[in-house]
Amino acid sequence: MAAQQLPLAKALNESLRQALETDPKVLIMGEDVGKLGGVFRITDGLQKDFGEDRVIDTPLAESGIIGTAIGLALRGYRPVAEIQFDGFVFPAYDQIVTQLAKMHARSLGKVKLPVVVRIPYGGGIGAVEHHSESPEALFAHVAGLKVVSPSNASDAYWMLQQAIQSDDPVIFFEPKRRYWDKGEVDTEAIPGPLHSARVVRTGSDLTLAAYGPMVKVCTQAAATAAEEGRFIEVLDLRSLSPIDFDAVQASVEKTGRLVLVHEAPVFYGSGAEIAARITERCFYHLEAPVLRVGGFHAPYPPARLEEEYLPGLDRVLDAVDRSLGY
Amino acid sequence: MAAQQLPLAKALNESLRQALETDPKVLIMGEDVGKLGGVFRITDGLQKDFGEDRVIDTPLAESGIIGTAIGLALRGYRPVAEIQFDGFVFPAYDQIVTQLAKMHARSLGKVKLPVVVRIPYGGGIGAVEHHSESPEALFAHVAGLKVVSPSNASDAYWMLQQAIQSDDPVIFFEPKRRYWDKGEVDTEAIPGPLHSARVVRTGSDLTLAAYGPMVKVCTQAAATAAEEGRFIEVLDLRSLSPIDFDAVQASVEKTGRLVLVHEAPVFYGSGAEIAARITERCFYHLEAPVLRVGGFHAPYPPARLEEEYLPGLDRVLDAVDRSLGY
Amino acid sequence: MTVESTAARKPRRSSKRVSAAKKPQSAEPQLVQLLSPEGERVEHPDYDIQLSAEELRGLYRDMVLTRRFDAEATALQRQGELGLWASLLGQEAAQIGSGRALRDDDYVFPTYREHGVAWCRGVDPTNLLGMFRGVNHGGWDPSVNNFHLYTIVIGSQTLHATGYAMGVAKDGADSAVIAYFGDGASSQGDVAEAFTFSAVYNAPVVFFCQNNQWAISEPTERQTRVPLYQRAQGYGFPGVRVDGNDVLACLAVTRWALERARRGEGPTLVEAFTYRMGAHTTSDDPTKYRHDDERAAWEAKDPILRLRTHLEREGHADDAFFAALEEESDTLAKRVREAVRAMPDPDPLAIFDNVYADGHALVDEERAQFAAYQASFDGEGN
Amino acid sequence: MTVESTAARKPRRSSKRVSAAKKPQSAEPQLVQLLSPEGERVEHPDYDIQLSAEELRGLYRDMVLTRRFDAEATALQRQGELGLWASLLGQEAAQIGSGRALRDDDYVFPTYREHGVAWCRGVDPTNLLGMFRGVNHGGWDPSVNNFHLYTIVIGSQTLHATGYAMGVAKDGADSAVIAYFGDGASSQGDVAEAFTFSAVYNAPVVFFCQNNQWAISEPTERQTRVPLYQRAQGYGFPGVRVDGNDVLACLAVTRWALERARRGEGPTLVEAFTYRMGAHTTSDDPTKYRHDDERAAWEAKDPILRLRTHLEREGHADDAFFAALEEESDTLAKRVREAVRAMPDPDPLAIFDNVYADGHALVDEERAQFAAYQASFDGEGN
Ligand SMILES: Cc1ncc(C[n+]2csc(CCOP(=O)(O)OP(=O)(O)O)c2C)c(N)n1
Ligand SMILES: Cc1ncc(C[n+]2csc(CCOP(=O)(O)OP(=O)(O)O)c2C)c(N)n1
Ligand SMILES: [Mg+2]
Ligand SMILES: [Mg+2]
Repeated sequence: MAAQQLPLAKALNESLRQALETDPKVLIMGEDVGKLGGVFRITDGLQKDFGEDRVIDTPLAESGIIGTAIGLALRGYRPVAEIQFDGFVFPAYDQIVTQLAKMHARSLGKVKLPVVVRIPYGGGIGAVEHHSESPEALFAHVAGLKVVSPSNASDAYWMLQQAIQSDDPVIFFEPKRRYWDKGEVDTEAIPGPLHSARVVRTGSDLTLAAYGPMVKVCTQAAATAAEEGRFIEVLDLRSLSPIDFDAVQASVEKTGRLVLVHEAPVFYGSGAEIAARITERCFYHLEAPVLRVGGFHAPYPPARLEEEYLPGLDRVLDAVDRSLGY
Repeated sequence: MAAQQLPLAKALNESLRQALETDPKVLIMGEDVGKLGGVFRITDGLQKDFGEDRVIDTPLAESGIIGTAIGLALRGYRPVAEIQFDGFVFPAYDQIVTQLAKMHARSLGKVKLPVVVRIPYGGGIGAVEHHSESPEALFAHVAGLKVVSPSNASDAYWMLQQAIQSDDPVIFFEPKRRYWDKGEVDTEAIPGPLHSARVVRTGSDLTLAAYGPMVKVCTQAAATAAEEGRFIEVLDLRSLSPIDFDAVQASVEKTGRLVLVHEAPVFYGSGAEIAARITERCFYHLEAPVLRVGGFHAPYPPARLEEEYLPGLDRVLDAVDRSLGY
Repeated sequence: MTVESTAARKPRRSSKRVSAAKKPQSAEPQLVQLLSPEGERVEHPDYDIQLSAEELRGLYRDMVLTRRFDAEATALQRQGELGLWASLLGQEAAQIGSGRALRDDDYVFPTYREHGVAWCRGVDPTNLLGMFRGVNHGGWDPSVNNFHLYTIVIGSQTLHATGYAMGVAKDGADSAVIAYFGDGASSQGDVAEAFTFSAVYNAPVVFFCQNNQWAISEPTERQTRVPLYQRAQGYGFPGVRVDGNDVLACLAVTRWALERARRGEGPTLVEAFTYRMGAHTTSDDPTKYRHDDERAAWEAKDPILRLRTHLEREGHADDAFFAALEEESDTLAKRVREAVRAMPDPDPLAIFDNVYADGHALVDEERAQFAAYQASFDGEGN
Repeated sequence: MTVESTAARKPRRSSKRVSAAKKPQSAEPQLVQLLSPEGERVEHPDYDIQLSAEELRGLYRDMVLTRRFDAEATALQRQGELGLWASLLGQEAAQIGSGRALRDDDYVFPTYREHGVAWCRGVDPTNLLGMFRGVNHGGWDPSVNNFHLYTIVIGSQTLHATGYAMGVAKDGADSAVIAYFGDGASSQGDVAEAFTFSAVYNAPVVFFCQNNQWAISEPTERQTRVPLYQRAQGYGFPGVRVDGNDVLACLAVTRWALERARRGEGPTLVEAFTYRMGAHTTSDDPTKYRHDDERAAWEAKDPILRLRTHLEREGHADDAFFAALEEESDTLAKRVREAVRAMPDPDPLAIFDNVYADGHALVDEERAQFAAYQASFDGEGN
């Protein structure tokens, strides 16, 4: 029963169930999380088993969801709030940025806000506007928040456990187009730290770093490149605030080349921060500038264009070639 | 009458007056912008001269301010909305990001939203929480918005004129601690493009690039360094979306060194984007990694600590030394 | 010493006065109704309307064609031609009644479900399908029919409507503005702010809430504990609940509210009490959260059947009319089907179009890079 | 053909029924008052309170000491010891009345002006001054006195209060929660969402709005066109307007609302109708936007004078009491003055403290770098 093959979505569901079972202070709240089990069924069956008092269908108001989650946390609860889609987190942005992020510091450490904000994010599911965005940089820039994103079922399970156990607010970005990807989940394993990167594949020629939905693409790119005799190291960053710069640095010191990949627009995206800092840390090791592959400076396009918009295998390999071309 | 010495705040006031006079569609709206003339008096006297119909005191609701500004723009008006302080823009963030930024693209170009959002930003005035922040990166990451910040009275006058004339939404960040700094404003000059950087001081050893309130500090740093025989080029970026990368590149190709300075936190800040892109463009020219000087990954501190928190002359010169040390 | 110690002592409460002053009205409110579910004309002292047989047939035709278009879109989604569809099934009367109350110079701010209103505005139905097919985010020019783009972020458009109406008032025009939203949307802060702004500026706007009883899986009790039309009063303008399945009542009440706006009397909230007969969208599975019998009860109140019974009972329409309309429906469905199938995918470079009105250096740069990147595959015969 | 062409025809409106159903109540509402401006006890059928002379003196003492503390803080700002001060001058009755209605286990969510409520909670007044001096953003532990930190972002705290109250209900506790906010704040979407959530979940929370007539330079007409207490009804809970300069009425009405909450009857909105006698803050210049005569009219309703007249009239307090209180005020002011002057500036490295509860690698790195940077000057004798 400990180790099983689960889709990422189901791993999240199991993780929430586990949290509800272990800690009576854990609450689930959000739009449609109750009877429906959420539009992606991440909370499926939880209200039935834990009751309306712990799995709470909220009014349709994101600021209200986060604002009341803060109040519940002040009362000693550990709310896990679901935002239905990436593009709908913005009505709650004020509560997240001015209250959730800052109350611990404002209170000189007296107040802790163990609130998890779950956000299905990213594209690739053929959806209408506002349902495919990747706003992680808008949260990682804000001190007081932690920002993480799992790329696989096992991390989904464990990182959510750890996020819920954390006494800090955690913005938990779920790679929605990977919800149905299966992976082994060992619920009795001892997980590594929440904010550490993970080497997915070792290599010597170049480092590809990604997180969430793009880890799979990068792993495929590394496999393709291997056929051409290029050995690419793939890093799953897992955490965007903090970022495990030590892990990236260690890899780049070995490979001398770094390509960063994310769905979010490149302009002011997470890749910029990593490129800037790693260039500073590895100035004498880099044989090429850090390259970035990501979304364009344009609104996420209509679904029929998302294949072109999203960084796919070809665009990642193109950047790998360009980096190796230096 | 054409050229005169004006404080930056008064230049903005004159610019708004000019816009109201020239174009009957221009409206001013915001909290306390009417009788009071705004908490910084930027709109002083305008309601008296142009009436309540054009200079509108709004209810205390930032989402409402931007949301109704969008509606007014749809009706053919050109609203200039004031957000009272940086930290109070977040209730309007949803309207700005999901509506103001995206409606032109959503309508395939049919709808234009010439809305200016004026935000006094940055620290250094000894204020309480939420009154000293620099959230510009949170807007520049969003496609569909333009983001600018003047550093002096003349730019304040002209850039605001140009922002109001632009058919795109412009987030206009005003360096509040420079409101009282005087500079020459020639209201009959022919201004350069809104989104071009400006060389404030030429130099050959290193490029210091900044915008808004930090341009003054960088200019002082260059003067100090000159006494030590180091010739620093100072760039006023002026625009954060788009960024005039060509100007930065041209300077760095000459100096081989770049230090970026802003008040906003370094982590995921505008400096990251510029460092990443310039490193890519100038990989073979850079003799040192691009260094960044800015705020820490912490909430803006209480006023008694802001002198330590804000990048001052010493911290800028420290970075200059470090860069030259490579 | 302070009075803290007396906190346990209870103040006297005279329930008689208290209840009048402070208890919310919670009795089931009266709907404005002009046509009973059985198709009989009902009198209402405040709202009345006299329509010719031709006008009645016109409303019937609008509803039938809208429903047919909607069914066709649902079918197209099942066939994979659309990525998603948000059906208006059951809400035809609310939309046609309110839509037909509008003048050409009035301006409409819809949600994503206002296909019937779009029809009344003369927006070509196929244009509505672009965003659901995924070829654009909104394929019509709002200024042509004074029908704004569909808005997906719940509640946002109520503020746009309010701002637009403030502009109408500034212009001294006597047009009105109507903002559509749902029962779920009533919880969003933006809607409350729209109420505040419109009241303070006395903006000529009608807030038209289609209370279809559900916000995806959540019943209206998750949004409010009193009828939604009552929300208006606390903001200082009238709220009315109308039978949302009665096209005549929706027409009459909306017209009244629009006239108020035109006369400078400010905003009105109209709550059209109706029912979402289908799923929230084609992605939704309502069996997870509601019972079939609820739907069955509402089928008896079907807005189209109701008007048909009335037309037949009054002899306002004959078999030829119904047959011709059936044929017109088929033609519409065929036209829509064909138009959707023929809708080309956009050029990938369209990603970079219209991000800005005045251009942006980075967008130009990325467009050029992407074009070159795309071209690099051409030699490979891809 | 459609009915569009008939749009010009006006529906009949029977003004009699319409006005009852749809017109907002706009007549000047009755205030709940238990003590007239002349210091006479007034009867109210719904809200009554019987206090001993000692209790009345206690309320008087609270108000006097609060006002004295407030005046001292204003003076300290003028002397440069504080960066800013937000005076509560004129609002003492609203704050002491509501504050003294609370039980220890109740929880308070203040704005930035609730110095009188803080006093009632037992928060040391000097603790309030840290944020205005600029040495911290809030210098007390909220859980010690169940008094949350001051919230500057207008309206935010009403949602925190609602969430906290939801938690109280979950715990099965019979405590209540009170959220303070201003007339300006009533326009914020967050406040509306707090009304919605508290009503839907029947949360034990009292929304206490101090309508001091001004939001910086904007009069209440910029926020609403009907009295604010009426806002509650549309959300399904009671709203009451109380004379905010009458400490007895504020105490009685708040206590009633808190008891409702405890009994599981859900939220209440209390609008305390009062007046901001001073500037918005020490940075503000009210002569730019309001007339002195307005202030003069309100001086006649002064909350402290009113209770003093009553105490004297009823023989509840003698000269010795007033003299002793005067002395106590002086002592308090002196203590506050000395404490503020002695308040040390924080250690610069405190910038990095408490950003996270569980630590953050970058914060640690930046702290270490900054410490080294600071240390680099030590050799230079700076
Ligand atoms: C801000 C925001 N949050 C969440 C959603 C996801 N969502 C889309 S429709 C919907 C329910 C809307 O209910 P209602 O307002 O009653 O309109 P209806 O769909 O019933 O017409 C939700 C939660 C959204 N579109 N926008
Ligand atoms: C979201 C937000 N917008 C603007 C401000 C700036 N501001 C501070 S106090 C204030 C007026 C508040 O008025 P009101 O709610 O009536 O409270 P009062 O100051 O009268 O006690 C404003 C606009 C703010 N603090 N927060
Ligand atoms: Mg609905
Ligand atoms: Mg006020």
